[in-house]
Amino acid sequence: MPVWMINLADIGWLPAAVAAGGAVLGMVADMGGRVRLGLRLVSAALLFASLLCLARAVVPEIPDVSSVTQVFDVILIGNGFSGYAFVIYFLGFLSVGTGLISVREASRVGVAALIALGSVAGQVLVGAFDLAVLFVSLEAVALVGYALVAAGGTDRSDEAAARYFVQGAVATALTVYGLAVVVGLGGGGTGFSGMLDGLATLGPQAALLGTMLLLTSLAFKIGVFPFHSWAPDAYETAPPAAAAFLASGLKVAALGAFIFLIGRAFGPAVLSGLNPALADTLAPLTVIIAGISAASIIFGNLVALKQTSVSRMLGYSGIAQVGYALVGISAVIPGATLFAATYAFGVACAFLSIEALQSAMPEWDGSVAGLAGAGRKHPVAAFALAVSMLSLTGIPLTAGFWGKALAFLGGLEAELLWLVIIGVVGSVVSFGYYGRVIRSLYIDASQEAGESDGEESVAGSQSATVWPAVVAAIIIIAFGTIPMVTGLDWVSIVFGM
Amino acid sequence: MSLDTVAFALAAALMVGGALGVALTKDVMRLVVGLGAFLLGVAGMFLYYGHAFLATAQVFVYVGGVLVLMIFAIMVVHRANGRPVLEARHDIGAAAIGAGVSGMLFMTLRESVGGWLPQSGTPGGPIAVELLGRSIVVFELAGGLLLIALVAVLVIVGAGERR
Amino acid sequence: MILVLLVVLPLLGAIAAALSGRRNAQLPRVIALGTTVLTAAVSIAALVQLLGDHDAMFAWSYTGEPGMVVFRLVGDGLAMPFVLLTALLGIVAVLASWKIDDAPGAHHALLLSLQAAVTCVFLAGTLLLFYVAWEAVLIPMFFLIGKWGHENRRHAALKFFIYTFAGSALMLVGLLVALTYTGGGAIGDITVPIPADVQVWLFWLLAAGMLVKIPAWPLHTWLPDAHVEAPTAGSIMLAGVLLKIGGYGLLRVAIPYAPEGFKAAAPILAGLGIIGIVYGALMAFAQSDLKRLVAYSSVAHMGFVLLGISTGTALGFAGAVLAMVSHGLVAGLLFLLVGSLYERTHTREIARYGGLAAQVPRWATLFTFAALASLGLPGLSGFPGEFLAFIEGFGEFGWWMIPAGIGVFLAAVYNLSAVRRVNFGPLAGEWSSLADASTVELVAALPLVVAIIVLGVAPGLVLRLTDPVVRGITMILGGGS
Amino acid sequence: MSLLAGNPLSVVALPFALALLIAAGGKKFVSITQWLAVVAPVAAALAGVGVLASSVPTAAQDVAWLSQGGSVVTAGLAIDNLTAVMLVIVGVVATCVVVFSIGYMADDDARPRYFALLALFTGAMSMLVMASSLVTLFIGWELVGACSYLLIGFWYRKPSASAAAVKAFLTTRIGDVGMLLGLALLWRVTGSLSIPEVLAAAPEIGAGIVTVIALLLFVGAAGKSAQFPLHIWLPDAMEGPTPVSALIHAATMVAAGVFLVVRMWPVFEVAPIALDVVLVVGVVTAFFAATVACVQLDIKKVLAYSTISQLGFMFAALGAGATGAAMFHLTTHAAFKALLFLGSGSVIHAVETQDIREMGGLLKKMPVTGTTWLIGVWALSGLPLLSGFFSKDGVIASVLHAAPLAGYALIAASLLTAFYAFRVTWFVFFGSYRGSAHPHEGGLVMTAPLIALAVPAIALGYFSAPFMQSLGHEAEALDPVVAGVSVTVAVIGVLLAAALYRLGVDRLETERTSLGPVHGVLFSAYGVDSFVTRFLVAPLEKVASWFYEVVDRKVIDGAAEGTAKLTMLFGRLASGLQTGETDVYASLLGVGFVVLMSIAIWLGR
Amino acid sequence: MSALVLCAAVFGLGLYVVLTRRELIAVLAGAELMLGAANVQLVSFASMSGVPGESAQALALMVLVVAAAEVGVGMAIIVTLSRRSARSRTDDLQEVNG
Repeated sequence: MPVWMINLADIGWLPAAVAAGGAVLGMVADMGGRVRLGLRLVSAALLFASLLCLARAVVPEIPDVSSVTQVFDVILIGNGFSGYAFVIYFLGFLSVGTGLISVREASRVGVAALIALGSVAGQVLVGAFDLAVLFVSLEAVALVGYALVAAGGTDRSDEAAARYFVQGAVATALTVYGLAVVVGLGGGGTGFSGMLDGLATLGPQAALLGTMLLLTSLAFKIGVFPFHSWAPDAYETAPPAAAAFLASGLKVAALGAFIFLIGRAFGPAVLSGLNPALADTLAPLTVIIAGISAASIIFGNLVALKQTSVSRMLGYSGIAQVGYALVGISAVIPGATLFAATYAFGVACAFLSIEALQSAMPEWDGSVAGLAGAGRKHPVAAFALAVSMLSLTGIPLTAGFWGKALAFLGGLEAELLWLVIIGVVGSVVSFGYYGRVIRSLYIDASQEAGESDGEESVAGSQSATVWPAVVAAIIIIAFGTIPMVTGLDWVSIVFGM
Repeated sequence: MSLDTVAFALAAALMVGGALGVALTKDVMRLVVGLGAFLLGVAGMFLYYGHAFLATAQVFVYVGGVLVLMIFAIMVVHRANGRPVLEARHDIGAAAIGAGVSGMLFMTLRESVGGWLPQSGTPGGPIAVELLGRSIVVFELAGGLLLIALVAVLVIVGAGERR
Repeated sequence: MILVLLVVLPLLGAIAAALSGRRNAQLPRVIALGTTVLTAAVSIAALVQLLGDHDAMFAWSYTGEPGMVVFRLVGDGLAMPFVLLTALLGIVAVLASWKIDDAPGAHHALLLSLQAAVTCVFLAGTLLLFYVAWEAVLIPMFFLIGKWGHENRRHAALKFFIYTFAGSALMLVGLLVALTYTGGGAIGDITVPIPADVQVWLFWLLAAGMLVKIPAWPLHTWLPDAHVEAPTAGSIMLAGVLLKIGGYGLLRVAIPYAPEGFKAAAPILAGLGIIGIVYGALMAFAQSDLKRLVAYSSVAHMGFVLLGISTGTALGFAGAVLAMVSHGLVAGLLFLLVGSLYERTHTREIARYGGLAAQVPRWATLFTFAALASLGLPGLSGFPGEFLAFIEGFGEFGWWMIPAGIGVFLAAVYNLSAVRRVNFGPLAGEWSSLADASTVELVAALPLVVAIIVLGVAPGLVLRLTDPVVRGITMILGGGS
Repeated sequence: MSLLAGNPLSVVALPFALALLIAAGGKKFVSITQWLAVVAPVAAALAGVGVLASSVPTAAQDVAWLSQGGSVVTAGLAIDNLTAVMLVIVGVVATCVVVFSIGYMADDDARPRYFALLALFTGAMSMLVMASSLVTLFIGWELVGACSYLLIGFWYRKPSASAAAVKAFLTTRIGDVGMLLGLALLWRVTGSLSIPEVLAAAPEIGAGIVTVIALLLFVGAAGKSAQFPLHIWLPDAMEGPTPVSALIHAATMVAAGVFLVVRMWPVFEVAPIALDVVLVVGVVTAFFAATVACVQLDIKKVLAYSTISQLGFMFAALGAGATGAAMFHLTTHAAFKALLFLGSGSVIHAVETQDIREMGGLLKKMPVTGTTWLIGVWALSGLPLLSGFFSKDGVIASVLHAAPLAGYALIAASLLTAFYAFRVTWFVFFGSYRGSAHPHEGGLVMTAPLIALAVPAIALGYFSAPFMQSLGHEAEALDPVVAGVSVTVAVIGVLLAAALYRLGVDRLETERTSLGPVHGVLFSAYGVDSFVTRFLVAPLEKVASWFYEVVDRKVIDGAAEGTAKLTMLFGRLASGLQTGETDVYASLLGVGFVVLMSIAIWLGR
Repeated sequence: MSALVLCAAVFGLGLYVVLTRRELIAVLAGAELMLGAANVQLVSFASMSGVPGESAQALALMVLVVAAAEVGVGMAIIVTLSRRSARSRTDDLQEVNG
């Protein structure tokens, strides 16, 4: 076993430190007025952090270093957590990579720093193995969320940020109350293992209340049906690059925590082994989660159909997509995890290409109809947006398909056929609005140029910000087609759950 | 009625009085006073449970910091049109939801909570050992969170176009 | 290895055509033609290889690490006739779109990728690859209808996509359920048979996508809209090949994985088939738009396919395969002719035509020939398939064949009334200067005509190929005749 | 001879090849290739004669046409005596018709298509006749129908011709569907479609089923042989060129129905009820068609209805169980009816009209046509010494024995036959010429076939004994009583026609007034045709368009589009939740938590 | 039991304030009420079930810090909102919806 591989196996906090360091350095450069340098610093740090995590995820397990190396109640490496971390850091890198044109000059580096710090908080959130750590990182992620929405700098973004904040505050209060019940009343300490024993001592209803409160807090952050109200406004008004990270990076982190906490810790598969008595007191959880998932799929898809603005439509489709993730949550195979990753790349690619299109077509009002003919004028950005739309629908040859297939397979393993069918019908309805975007990109004639503009100069005003969208699109297609040949064992490598 | 219960009752009264003040007043200053009273009540509670450091932290952070911040905010927000009259849409729906949530909490936790008399807690060992020992990570993370809050405020305030 | 070539070759052609489309209009056409001819040659070589080692099924799969093998191509007797049909229609489609001048590069690229996707469906060896290829077919078709279609192509393209996607989504659930039970994922090796009670609803899930694609009676309304709006080449591929993956899917996936479910569902399927036959013929008779008429005739023909499959007997399946291959040829020829006429007259209104036989004799003869083949005249390819479906249908369902007989009669009604209204009678004034079919179109039509006659006279060619596989299916169904 | 008789496949393949050659030849070589069209029927006749001479049936050349997983549908050809007789009939008549058409169609510009179709028809007819499996028979059956469709609609510019062609194909198609059902029932019951096996298994099939099979086969026969009610297409089929009518609508295709019943006789034998139906239909058609023929003014329409009537006779004979008499009458009828049609062809060719009111006195101007026509009419009416007398006598005798009432009807029909036959003869060939053209005899190529056909019309009667032996029946002697009655009836018919003629041509006009309403009914063939168009064809269009507009567009498509609109509507409703008010958002959080918690508790109780 | 009643009641009251107050600052105050009540509840439950004093205190301290940070960010949002578009009442904040 080469030396570098052993060291790599135990990188622990290195990626987080690199990212945080990059953020601080960026801020310093910004103070000196060097905005471009600041941005480059932050994105370089994020890139390095993500590559570290990817390397750690791909490197085979080393027997003596336990797969779950717990560093102060936070699992940073090993079976899947580094895979998650890679996704979060890489998406942060892509968001910052766009140069955050849509954010005002003054706070551009600030937003970049926030994204970097947000990624750190996200990694910790995913790896949290202790309720206190979970709570603090969750709130850190929430704060980053408020700031990213407010970074839009328009009256509308302020309004959306205010509403998002109010709801966040109420959710935090609920979370604290949850802590009070689970840690306080249970008395088992904040670690997950202690928590479970503590819950066992509680009466059935109290245990249910505790877990439900924790579930609500996480459910709010991932934007599932009853707690979704903030998502559409936030995505519509936030600057597209910031929204890209908000919708993908932070949501994946919250989803990872949700899956690990609710799916695994309280999930039937694990719990029945550890503590059968608690397992059947918490049995209603799986039904609640299935209910939430169905409600979000139905609500998200239906309302998205009505939207005219692309970002707002993506907001609603985000609600539906999280619904799909919850379908396979309590199954053994990493269905929900893989779905979270593929969804993140899909929605990130969408927002990044919107960012590129917005900077290339300033007069575009963000509406679907406004995109008419964009396929001809800005082929690269349009291609990325089309790929993201296909991936979000779950059309084969895109990564989205494998995510959905495995999520539904998980759902079937959990005997939830009715939910899988709702999910499938939902993804069919989803082509109603995703397809409309593709149709207006490629098929509709652009109004002012008219059908006969013929082969206009293909280059068009191709701004520098389009390369992140392209990178994301390429990854989507790569992870869509490679499994066709090699089969799905790459999933177990990256997401070893 | 031992001394402890009197202390508990005092702190509780302070909390409830302050909360009601916040909920019902029409005048903004009375709202701030109410909030101050509530926070003092909370500090009292911490004292009652024997967490002296916590009570002092509460007083410093909240009563000192947050209230002053709030006053500044009120002054900034209502600079133009004098002292605003605070109205509130007291509708039944909101009351129902509030009562529903608290009722739900109460009903579910009723069994697993002991007798009426509040037991005073044990002060426990030095907090620094705990903070820098077992939950060092949480401590660091709190620091990180504050950094994030700082950057966030900078971004939020700095982001808007200058009118 | 030859199978991979069959799928990869058109893809390479598509990429080449797309790139060359930038420079000039003629190059992509030549590349497309070259690729399709080459693919046809390769498919014939595959046929020879299949016949060589006396019908043994030969498969190719990526021998990567264990895990769930996804990419596995299987070429056997059931798939080969369809692969050959696709190759032939690929050539015809390219020839039919010879005069496309609006972005020819992209047009031919999409055509070739469509052909690659369809061939991949027929050769798919695993459940997941079958589904992936099934969906991949939708994307090029969506753009073909959307970009090069006629008046309200936007609506038709989206409707086509969502309608078929809804069906195939349910099929995905079925496939996943099958996957959870059999684990292997490779089509055919059902190690642990699926419990009977599951099979009942599993069959309907699996068949959902296929019934939309065939199209079975109530799920057919997307077909006329898609056909009327699609460009000629698109229509040829849509009618010629896309409708077949439904029937093929039933034989290859739905029945082997849920035989009990199939037995329970057979009467309903037969009912849908018979209604389809009568309904399609009635609708075709009522049409005033030529392309819509041919579209509804496809519904009628595929009604026979469904009837054949629902009989559950070896000859019934053989009849279904024959009917599918023959419909591919006949519908391909009909759409080629209607398309070429539309390109010159820019109208599909039958009322405005009349007496074309005098003005365009070559076109008229081909059209009459196609109409006769379409009404199932013996000696042409339509008859054997429909005859087998009819007599086997009678064997299984008895007097329910009377409506099917009425459907056979109605088929003659709409076909001949179409020929009479278009070809015979006095020549309509406005077409006095109409040019006859161009040589490109004749060259495109020739292979189809020959194939229709050969298949009509000697259907044994196809039956010999499908015999081993059909025996296997009937074995699964409990040793049917 | 023996080569052709040896393998039947060549007899079928040769005409198809020739047809392809003629079509490929195109207009340039038509003058040469049209003679190739003669080779096809000659081959068929030689094959027939070969088998009859050696009286050794050729074994069946069977092939497994459709085989899959154990069950097999065989297809094959074989020649036995019955087939041989039919082959001779088809061969002789077709040869004469082709030779005649070379003259008749001399100035037509689409001759290659015409002769190719004729060759194709001969091939199809011989396949039908030589079939040793019901599948091959059905293929021949439909191909013959298709050729008749293409030939009737040969002059496609005339809308009435194309409409008649479609009508012919569709009506026969109804019969074919019935036959297909019969085949399917046979397949289910006996598990095979090869004729020998089916016939062997016929007795064991249950009485009920075998009757249904026989009836279904008879529906097919009735469709092809234009028996009531499926006869409406034959009069309209006269739109096609006259030689076509002579070949297809007089001698060969229409006789296929009779051939089918004779070929499948063992099935009919065990189904007495079916035979009664055949008898009744035959008699009704015979009488009914004869009445209509009496008032027709178009020479070909008269012959058309006469054919329907004579076929009625044959089916009546079959109904009475006398297959020999039926086949013998079929043979003689083929000869003299083809002769009459060709005669009418040469008349039309000369006077360019088909309306007998504009003809008259043609015997003098066209002696050969006139005399051969007289021979034909003489035989048709069953007057003594010619073939008609013997065959019709056999038929009437057998029907009288089986069902006296039916016999009397047939006698009445033969009276009418004689009447309309001679009515046409007097008005066309006697008196003075009323038309504007200047009629003259056609060339040798048109007169030779007339003479060639006259020979069998005369002589065939005397060969009834050897004919019967070849078909395996013993030859009954002539029944003097029946012969006497039928001769007197024929003579009465002739005299009546003469009386009518004596009153001169205006007599034809006054016919309408004198018969009054009866004339209208008869002229329009009892209104069956208008009934069908009004109550079957027109409603079909209305039903089809209603179905399309309402069921397809509104109901099914509406359902599909409707679900899309419904989901959009739900979308608008659900978006009401996003009002933008802060308190709504926050309360949703609270309410959400409370609801979920209560569900959890309710589930967990 | 009394601590539970107190905290649950104040928690509900805080939510009521959030839902009914129309000024954002008052809404923020309501959120503070809820957080404070929850914190007290945490401490009271910890002492009741014998959780070692110092870990309860540490956790409560963390909650306190988080709540303070949140108020800070909330104030920032409210101030910029009122400064930039002179809106600080919830019913003028209904532009983004649908």
